[in-house]
Amino acid sequence: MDDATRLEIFRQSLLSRRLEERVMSLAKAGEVPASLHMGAGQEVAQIAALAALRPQDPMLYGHRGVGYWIARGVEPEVILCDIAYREGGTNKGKGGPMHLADPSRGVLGETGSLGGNFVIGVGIAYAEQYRRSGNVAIVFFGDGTANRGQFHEALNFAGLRKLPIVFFCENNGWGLSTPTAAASAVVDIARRAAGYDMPGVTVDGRDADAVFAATRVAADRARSGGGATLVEANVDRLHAHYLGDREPYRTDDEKAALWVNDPLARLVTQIEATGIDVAPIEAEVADRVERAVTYMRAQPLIDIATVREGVYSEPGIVR
Amino acid sequence: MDDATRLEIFRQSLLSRRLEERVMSLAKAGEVPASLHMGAGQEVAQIAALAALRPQDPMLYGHRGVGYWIARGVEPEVILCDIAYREGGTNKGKGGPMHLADPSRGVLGETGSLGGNFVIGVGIAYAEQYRRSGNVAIVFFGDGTANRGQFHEALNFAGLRKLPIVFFCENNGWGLSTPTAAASAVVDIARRAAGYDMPGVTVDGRDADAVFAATRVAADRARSGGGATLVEANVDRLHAHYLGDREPYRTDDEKAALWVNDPLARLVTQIEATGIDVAPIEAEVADRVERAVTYMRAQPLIDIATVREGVYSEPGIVR
Amino acid sequence: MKYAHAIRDALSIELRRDDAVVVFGEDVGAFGGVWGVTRGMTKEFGDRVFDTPISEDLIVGMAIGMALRGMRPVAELQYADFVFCAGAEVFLNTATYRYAHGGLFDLPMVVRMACGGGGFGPEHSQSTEAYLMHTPGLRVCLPSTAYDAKGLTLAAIRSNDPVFVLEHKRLYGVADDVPEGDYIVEFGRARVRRAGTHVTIVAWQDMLRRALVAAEQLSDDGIEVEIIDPVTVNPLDVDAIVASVRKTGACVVVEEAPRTGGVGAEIGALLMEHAFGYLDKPLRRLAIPDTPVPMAEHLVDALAPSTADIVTTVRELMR
Amino acid sequence: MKYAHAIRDALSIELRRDDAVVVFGEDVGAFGGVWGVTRGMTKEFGDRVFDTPISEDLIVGMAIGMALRGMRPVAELQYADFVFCAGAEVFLNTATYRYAHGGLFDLPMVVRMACGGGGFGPEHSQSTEAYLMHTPGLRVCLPSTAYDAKGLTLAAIRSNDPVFVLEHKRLYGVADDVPEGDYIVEFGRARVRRAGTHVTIVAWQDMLRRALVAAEQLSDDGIEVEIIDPVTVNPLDVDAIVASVRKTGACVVVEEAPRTGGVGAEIGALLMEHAFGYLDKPLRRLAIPDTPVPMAEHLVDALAPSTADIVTTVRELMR
Ligand SMILES: Cc1ncc(C[n+]2csc(CCOP(=O)(O)OP(=O)(O)O)c2C)c(N)n1
Ligand SMILES: Cc1ncc(C[n+]2csc(CCOP(=O)(O)OP(=O)(O)O)c2C)c(N)n1
Ligand SMILES: [Mg+2]
Ligand SMILES: [Mg+2]
Repeated sequence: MDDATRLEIFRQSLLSRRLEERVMSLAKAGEVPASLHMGAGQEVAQIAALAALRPQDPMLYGHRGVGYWIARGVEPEVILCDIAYREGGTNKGKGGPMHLADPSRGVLGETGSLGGNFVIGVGIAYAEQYRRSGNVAIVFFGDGTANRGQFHEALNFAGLRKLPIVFFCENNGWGLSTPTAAASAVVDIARRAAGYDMPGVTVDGRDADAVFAATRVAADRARSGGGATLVEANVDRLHAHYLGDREPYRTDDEKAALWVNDPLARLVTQIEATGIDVAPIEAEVADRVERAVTYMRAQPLIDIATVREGVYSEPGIVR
Repeated sequence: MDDATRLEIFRQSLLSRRLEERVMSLAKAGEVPASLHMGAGQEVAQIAALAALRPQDPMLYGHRGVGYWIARGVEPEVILCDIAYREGGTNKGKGGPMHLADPSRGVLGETGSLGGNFVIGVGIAYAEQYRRSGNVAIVFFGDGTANRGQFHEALNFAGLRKLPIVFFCENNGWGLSTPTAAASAVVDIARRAAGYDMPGVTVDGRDADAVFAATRVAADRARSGGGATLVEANVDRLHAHYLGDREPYRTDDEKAALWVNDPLARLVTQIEATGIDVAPIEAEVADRVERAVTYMRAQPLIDIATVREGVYSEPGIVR
Repeated sequence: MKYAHAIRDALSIELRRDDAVVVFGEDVGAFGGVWGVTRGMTKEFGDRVFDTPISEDLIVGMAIGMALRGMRPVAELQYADFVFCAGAEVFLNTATYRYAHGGLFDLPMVVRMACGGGGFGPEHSQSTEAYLMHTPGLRVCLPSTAYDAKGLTLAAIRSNDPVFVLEHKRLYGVADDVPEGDYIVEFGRARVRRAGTHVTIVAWQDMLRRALVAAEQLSDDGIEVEIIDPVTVNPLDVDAIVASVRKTGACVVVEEAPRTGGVGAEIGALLMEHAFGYLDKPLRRLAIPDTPVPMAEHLVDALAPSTADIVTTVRELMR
Repeated sequence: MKYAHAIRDALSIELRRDDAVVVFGEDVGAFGGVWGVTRGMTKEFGDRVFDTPISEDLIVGMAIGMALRGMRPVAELQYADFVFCAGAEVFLNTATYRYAHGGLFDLPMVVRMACGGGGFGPEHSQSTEAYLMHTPGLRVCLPSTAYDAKGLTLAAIRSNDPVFVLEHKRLYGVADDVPEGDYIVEFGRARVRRAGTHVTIVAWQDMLRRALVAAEQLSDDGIEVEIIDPVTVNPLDVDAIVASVRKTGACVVVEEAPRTGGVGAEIGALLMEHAFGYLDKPLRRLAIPDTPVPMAEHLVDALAPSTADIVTTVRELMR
C-alpha cells in the first residue's frame, strides 16, 4: 500500500471514529436514538478492505459502525440523518442505520436478520459475472453471523461458480455476549473456506496494510475469474455491542487491554513516521463532524405522512 | 468385522433389495403408490453403518430406500403397510414411507424438507449427552442435502459441544438430476468437517467392511466423549431418483457400469468365500417378502375417519 | 396448451426478449424441473436456465441480489411449502428490502412454486398463499388456467416488485386455450368464472375446478352460483368480490389450506367491512380443517373440500 | 412483579421441578438474554441455561430433537420475526412432526420470542401470531400481563405440544400482581379485561393497553366497551368472543400486525359464522395497514393503532 492510500484510510478511519463518538454522545443525551452498533476498533479493517476494491464495487455492509459508508464517500450529514430519522438521509426513517443505502456508491444495504447478506451477496456477484462487469462484490459479516446457515449455502455456490466476491469476516471474538469460542467449533473462521474450495486467509485486522494486501489479492483473484475468497480479519470490538449493553461479560481490564492495540493509534504512528502531522487532520475531522451535526439538527424528522411509501414500486408492472 | 456380522448385513441388505424390488413391481402395477425413493446400491452402506451402532441408538434416516428400517428390525409387513397407506404400518397414512417411525427401535423419523434431520439430530444428541445415556445418534443424508444451511448450523454446534453423533453422508454423486460436482464446491463432502473441528472420513460405501469399520470408529469416539464425526460413504444410486424419473440425465451405459460394482454382489462373493451358500438365504428372503405382501394386501386402507388424529397430544397439558 | 407448457412459453418469451432474465432452481436445467415446466429450455437458453444446489435460502436470496443489480431473476422452489426453507429470505428480506432501504431499490424477481395436491405428504402439499398474503411487499399470483398461468408469469417477470406465483400441481397437465405470443394478465383483477345470482363462491386452482363442477349440479336444483376466481391475492380484487356478494347476498370461500387464518378469513372480514347489510346468509368457509396434509391420497381427498362438500354447503346455505 | 421477571420465575420453577427442562438461545446464558428474561439464571442452573450460536434453524430444530428424547426444551428467539430464520423448523418440522409420524411422538417444546414495539426496524418488530395461527400443530400464547406471562409459560412448558409464546417488548418492564409459586393459565380461555355493553374490542398485549385507555375515554362519552383478551390464539376461545359480540352487537379488533390475513380477519370470519344476525354494525379492524414496520419510533407510532385511533373508530361505529 502506498503512503497516499494509507493516509486516506487514516482520514476515513478518523472521521468514522469521531463521527461515531459524536453519535454516542448525542444518543446519551437523548438527541438521536441509540440504535447504532459501535464500530470503533473495526473501522480501520473495514476501510482498508474497501480501499482495496474499486469505488463502484457492490457492497453489503455489516451492522457495526459507520466506516463502510465513510469509505464510500457517504457524507456524515447523510449518515447522521439516517441515524436520527430525519430528512437528508437515504432511507426516510424506514431502516435507520441498519439500512443506509446509496446505489450510486455501491452501498447496497444490509439485511437486519443476520445471514441474508451472504446469499444476497452471491446474487449480486452472479449478476456481475453474468454481465461481465468486472466488478467484485464484497460482503461484510461478523464471526457470530458466520454460524448462520446462509453462510454455507452462499459460500458453496460462490465456490462452485467461481463468483467474483469477497466474503469479509470481522472476527472480533464476540457475538454480542457470547465469545467466539463458545459459539463456533473453529475460532478461525477462515478454516471453513476449505469446505467450499476457496482460499481462506486470516489477517490481523488491526493492521491496515495487512488487510489492504489480503483484500487486494482476493479482489484481483475475483476480478480475473479466479473466484471467491474468505478473508478473516481479527479485530477488537472496543465498545459495547450497543449503547444499552453494560457488558457484564467482560471486565474493564479486558477492555482496556484492547484499547492498547487500537488500530487507529497504530495508523497515527505509521502516518507520523512519514513526517505528516495528524493534528490538522484531527481538527479538520472535528470540524467536519460538527458541521454534520449542525446540518442534522436543522433537518426535520421524517414526515409521518410518508410512512407507507416504498413498499411497492411505481408503476408495478413495466411492459 | 466378523463373519457373523457380515452375514447379517448381507441378509438385511438382500431383504431390503428384494423388498424394494417388490415395491417397485407393486407400484408399477398400480397396487401401491409410487412414492418410495429406491435405495438399491446404498442399502449395504446404510445397513453396515447401523450394524456398527447399538440397536437402541437413535436414528434419523434419509429418504432413500428401506435399508434403515430393515437394519432396525422393522418388519417388512410394517414397511409395506406404511407404503400402501394401510393399517399395520406406523404412521397411519400420514407420512407414508417418508415418515415411518418406531421409537422402540430408535427409528425416530425424518423431515420431508431436506436439512431438518441435521438440527433435529443435534437435539437428539444433546439429550443423549445431557442424560449421559451412552447412546450415539446417527443422521443419514445425501450429498445434495449437505448443501442445506442446517448442515452448517448443526455440524458447528455438534463440533463445539462434542456431541455424540455420527453424520453419515451417502454420496451417490447425484441430487436428483444434478451431479454432485454441479451442486457442491467440493465433491468430497467429508472435507467440510474441517470447518467444524471434527474428523471427516470418506469410505467406499460399496464395501460393507469399510463402512462398518469407519462407523464403528466414529461411534466409539462419540460414545467415549470424543464428539461427532462426519462419515462420507461413496455409493451408487442404481435406480432412478423415484419411479417416475426417466433419468434423461444419465445413459443406460453409465447405469450399467454402476451395476458392475453392486455392493450386494460383492457381499455375495465375500459370503460365499466363507463357504456359505446364499441360495437358501435368497429363498428365505423371497418367502419373507411374499408373506409381507400377502399381509399387506389383507390390511384395510387407513380409515378416513382418522385423518385428523395426531395433530396434537392428548391431554395437551400435563401437570 | 397445457398449464406447464404455458408457463414455459412465458418464461421463453421473456428470456428471448430481455437478457436480464434468468431461470434457476433445483433440477430446472437439463432435467427440466420436477414438474417439467422448464423441460427442453437449456437447449435454447443454455446456462440462463440453470440448476442450483439444494439450498433454498440461496435460491431466494440470490434472486434478491440479482434483482438489486438490474437482473430479472425467476427462481423455482420445488414445493410451495419450501417458502419456509427460505423463510428469512422470503418473509423478511424479499418483503422488506425495498421499504427498509427507503424505496431506493426495485426487486424485479419472481419465485415460482408448486402447491396443493395429494400424495406428497405434510411438507410437500401446502398452499401457502395466506402466509404470503399477510406479508406486505410480496405480490401473490394463483393461476387457475393455462391462459392465466402464461399471462401472470409474463406479468410477474415484468413486475418491478417481487412476485410469488403458486402453480397448482394438479393443473400442470390441464390444457386450455392459450394465445401464441405476448399478453399480460393483470394483477388485482378477479375473474367471474361463472355468472350466477344466488350465491357467490370464491375459489381458485383445484378448488375452482371443483366449484365449477358443483355449480352445474346445483344448477340442476335451481341454484345459480356465481364463481369468482381472485387470480391474485396481493393485490386482491376486493371490489369484484364485494360486488358479487352484494348481488347474491351469500358467499362461500373454498380453499386448499388450513381454515384458520386462511384467505377465506380475510374475505370474510372484508365482506363484513364492505358488504355489511347485503349478506342474507353468513359466510361459509370450506377449507382444510386445521390439520396438516397427510401423505395418503385417499386421506387428502377426505380432508380437502370436495365437490360434494361444496354442493352440500351451498344447499344448506340456500335452504 | 414485572413481566420479564414473571417469565423468569416460571422458567426457574420448571427448571427446579423437572430436570428434563433446559433453556437456551442466543445470549440467554450468563448475559441473561437481550430482554433480560434469563438474567442471573446460570448462577442457579449452570449449563441448563445456555448460549447457542447465531443459528436459528439449530435453535428450533434442536428443540424438536430434545423433545423427541423426552426433554422439555425452552428455546428463545431474540425476535418474533426470526420464526422465519428457522422457517422450515417452525412451520414444517415442528408443526408436522407429530402428525407425519402417526402421532407416535410428543413434542413438549416451547419457543419464546419478543414481538411488537418500535425502534427496531422491519425485521425486528413483527408480531407473527397470524402466521403461527395458520399453522396446525402449533399452540400460540400472547401474554398481556405479568400474571399471564408466568402462568402461560408454566403451562407451555408442561404442554406436550409445541408452544410458541410471543412476549411483547413493551411489556417486559410492566409490573402487576403475580402470585408466588406455581399456577397455570389455561390455554383457550379468553379474559374479559373490561366489562361493557356497547361494543366488544378484541385486543392483546400493547394494543390491549391502548384499548383499556381508550375505553376509559369512551366511557366519558357514555360508550361502555367490553374488552376481550384472547390470551391464546391457538386454541382460540371462539365462544368467549362470540358471546361478547352477541351481547354488544359490535366488534373492533385491534392488532399490531398487517391487517390483511391477520388475527382480526379470522375473528371477522368467525363472527360471520357464529354471530351472524347479532351484529348491528360491521366489524372494524385496526391494524398495521399492510406496511412493514419502520425503524423510526415516530413512524411506528403513526402506523400502529393508537389509543386515539381506537377512540375514533369506536365513536364512528357507535354513531
Ligand atoms: C438472524 C439473527 N439473529 C440474531 C440477531 C441479533 N443480533 C444482532 S447483532 C448480533 C451479534 C452478531 O455477532 P457478530 O456476527 O460476531 O457481529 P458483531 O456484533 O460481533 O460485530 C446478534 C445476535 C439478528 N439480527 N439476526
Ligand atoms: C428442502 C428440500 N428441497 C428439495 C427437496 C426435494 N428433493 C427430495 S430428494 C432430493 C434430492 C436429494 O439429493 P441427495 O441429498 O443427494 O440424496 P439422494 O436423493 O441422492 O439420495 C430433492 C431435491 C426436499 N425434499 N427438501
Ligand atoms: Mg463478532
Ligand atoms: Mg445424492
